[in-house]
Amino acid sequence: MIDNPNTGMSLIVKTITRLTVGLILLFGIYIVLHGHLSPGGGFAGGVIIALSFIHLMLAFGKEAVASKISTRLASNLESIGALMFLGIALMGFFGGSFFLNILNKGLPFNLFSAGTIPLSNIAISLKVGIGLLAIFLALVILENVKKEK
Amino acid sequence: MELHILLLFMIFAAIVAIEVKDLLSSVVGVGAVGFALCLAFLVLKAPDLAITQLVVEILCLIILIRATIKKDLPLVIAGRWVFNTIATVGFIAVFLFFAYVALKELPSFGNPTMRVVKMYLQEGLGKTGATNLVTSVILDFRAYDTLGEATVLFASVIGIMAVLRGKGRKKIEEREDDR
Amino acid sequence: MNITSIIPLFVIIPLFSAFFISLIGKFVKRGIVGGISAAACFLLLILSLCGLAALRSAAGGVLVYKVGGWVPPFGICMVLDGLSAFMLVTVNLIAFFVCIYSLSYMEKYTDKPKFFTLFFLMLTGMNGLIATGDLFNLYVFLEIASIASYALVAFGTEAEELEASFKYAIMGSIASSFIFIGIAFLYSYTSTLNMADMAGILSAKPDTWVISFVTVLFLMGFGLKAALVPFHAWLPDAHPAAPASISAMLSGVLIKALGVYAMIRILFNVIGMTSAYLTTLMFLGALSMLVAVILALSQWDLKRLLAYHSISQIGYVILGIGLGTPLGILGGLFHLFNHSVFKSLLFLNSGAIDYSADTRDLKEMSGLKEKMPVTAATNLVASMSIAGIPPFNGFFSKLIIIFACIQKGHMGYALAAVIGSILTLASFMKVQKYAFLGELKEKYKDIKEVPFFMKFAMVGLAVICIVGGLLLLPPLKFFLSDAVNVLLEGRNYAHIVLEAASK
Amino acid sequence: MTLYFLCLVLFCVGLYGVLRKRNLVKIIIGLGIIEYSMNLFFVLLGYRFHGRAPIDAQGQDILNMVDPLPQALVLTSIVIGLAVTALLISIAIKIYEKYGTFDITKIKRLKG
Repeated sequence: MIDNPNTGMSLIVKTITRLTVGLILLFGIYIVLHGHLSPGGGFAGGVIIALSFIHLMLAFGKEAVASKISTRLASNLESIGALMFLGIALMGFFGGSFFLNILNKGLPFNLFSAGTIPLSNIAISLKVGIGLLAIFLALVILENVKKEK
Repeated sequence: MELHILLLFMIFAAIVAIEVKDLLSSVVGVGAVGFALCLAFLVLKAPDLAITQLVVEILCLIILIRATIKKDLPLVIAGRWVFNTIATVGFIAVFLFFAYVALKELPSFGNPTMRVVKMYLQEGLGKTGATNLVTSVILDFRAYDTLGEATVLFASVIGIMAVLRGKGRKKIEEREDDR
Repeated sequence: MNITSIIPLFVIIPLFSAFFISLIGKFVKRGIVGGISAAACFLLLILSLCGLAALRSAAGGVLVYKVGGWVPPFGICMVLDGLSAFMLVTVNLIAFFVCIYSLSYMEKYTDKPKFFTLFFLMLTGMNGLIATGDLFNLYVFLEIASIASYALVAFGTEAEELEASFKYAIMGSIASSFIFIGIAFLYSYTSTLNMADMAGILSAKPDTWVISFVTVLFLMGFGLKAALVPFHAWLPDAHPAAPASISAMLSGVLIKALGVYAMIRILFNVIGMTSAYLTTLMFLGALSMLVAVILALSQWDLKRLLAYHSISQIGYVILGIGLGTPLGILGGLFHLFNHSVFKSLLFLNSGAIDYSADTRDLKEMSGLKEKMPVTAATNLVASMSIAGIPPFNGFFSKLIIIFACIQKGHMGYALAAVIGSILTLASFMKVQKYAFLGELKEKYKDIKEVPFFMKFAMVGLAVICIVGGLLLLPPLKFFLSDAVNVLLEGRNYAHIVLEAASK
Repeated sequence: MTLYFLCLVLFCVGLYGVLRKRNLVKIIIGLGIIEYSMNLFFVLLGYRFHGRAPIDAQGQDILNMVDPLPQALVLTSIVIGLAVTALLISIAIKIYEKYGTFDITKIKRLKG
């Protein structure tokens, strides 16, 4: 993570961020994957993933993340996430009805157990996470445009 | 008992958030209401909601603070708004009176009539395989709601990008008529 | 994959095309985006027509689709009966013509793919709201259509449009919060969210304070979405600020699907209609009819004038349905269909004038007839039918409403309807005289007629305005009478739907 | 019963803020408070005395569970609230850019 001292917050915040961002992202992914076993799920996990990127952007300044993901790429990824979720729903058509949970349910209490629920959780978290990141990027990009004017 | 304290705190924090002069401290007031709501969800045995509310609250605060930094504040308070206040306060009084009367007929706090939900509780694990029944309701019994829900967020993202884009209308000369 | 599986297609097709257009929007040439959206709109129109046909052969006149395979009170079911088939045909017909129109109208605005994505999201919201049989699902689709319309009103990011969209968004969110509180009360009282199941339980329970409090909440919430008079403040700002094709969709179908349809579905079929609610509806309808048409007389901005007329025509629809008699409801629903057709045509004409002459002020325009013959002709047809001149469709529906008022003995309301119709005629003569007749100003010497797509949409809607009167004749009468019977059924909607769902 | 009433009082504080205040951000904050009170009211309706969180534990057969349906619906409503608030804030930012102020009385270009 190239670190030019004049953008973003002070050095202390940067070092702490460097330590915690990975953990936040991991926690978000944990919440998504264990959505059907423990509290949390697609929405909460997706927002946590978005917050880890926003946390990175606040600490290291806009260029750190904005250079990697542009708003257009973010909105395209989001439409892919949405199409995935619609695909899972349409998969239910083969089993007879729109949102039917056709994959086998497996044994309760272990990770791969609730048919399409974990897949939907992953699709929703992809969509929610990247969508909120796109909102934040759009708000931030507007700031730079105003400065140049 | 602790719910009463939480609710009184939320009402007090909401009044502070609305009446205080400075924008940033009213944003902090809303943050306080949101976090008290997150605690209330924990007390009401809704862990799913506590996580989601906490995280969504943080994101809302970041966006709100982004909107209120270095922005001006109206200093002069015009008196023209007297009629508006009377109308609002009158409407609220009527609304609260009828709400009080209607609330008496609802099942009392703490024992809801769970007619449809009994089936979810008994067969939720068997039919959907998910142990977290709230997730089974969201993603299997009422998955159609969640599809609408994901579309709401998608519409909001596309709407924000449409509103925040630079130039809304093309000037006449650069408009080419195809077909 | 039996016949009932066409119902979810009303939501899947617009949703899929919205996601797909936003995905390929930037990479592909502009024509393909227009092509996909026109094809999707046409497919939806065909689907709604064959939904109507499938309904006639269905037992009991109701098609129920169990989403996810769950039996109704436990899962969400989608219900297609006379009233929702009628609304689906109206919504998708207007959406098809507006989609064709905006293929070339949206050249005035940047970023066309985003426009079509939001357009299809609004269409998803409306189709989902009409076809659903579940109360909370109705709230979610109401939110989708509202958020998409907030963003579309602010699409051309000018100062007035942003302010109008902000005011519209605030009023809309307050209305949604009233509706949500009403749903919370109903859930706690009946502990079910399925409309049919709830109607069954409510008919068993006595009429208590909770029901009347919830009805007042719904009247306020859906009244605000339908812009009835005490809550109409947002409409005269929001509609003129939106792009013309969107204001055609807004006042053509959005306030009807979100406001009028949702209100009458819940009041008639779920909560059950008593005479007290009927008289309030009639009073609200007559009030908005008169107040809005008087306010419209003093307007000089063309789109603002049309927005005030939308409020007064919605007053006609609510007055008709508020009568409660079979003739009154027939007149109300027929006027709802006619108003969607000629009001969206009027807004498309104002968009055509805006497109070529780039002005909305009646004082500046004059004598546009020479340069824009097609727009002048369609505007004449639309003004005639909104004012209620005999051969056109507006005349028949207003006549039925006035007859129904007399038949039920409400002479005052009949008189108000006649006065409203005369004032509407006066203000549209003003539009015709200032905009199209008189000599052409030299400033507009070089304007040319609008491109082909816009002409096609306007002529199509004008033909429906002329032909609309035939809907009352026996072969086509089932279209309206099925919808009227659904409303007259009232609360044994529950029995019909649950019996159809158990099959 | 008093909890429901206090929740609707919170709703009215938010409504007062939206209808009465003149600063755009204050209106958005009032709307946020309305969203919070709506969600709390729905979850309060579903609470059950000595109920347990609706998550099946391994090996235990939990009988008295809290009502999961309001929790699922409020999860949806929280995200709707976020979507509406985010859209309103971006419109308010653009209005501030165009008009230079958040005060409604100065943004009165539209009449009616």
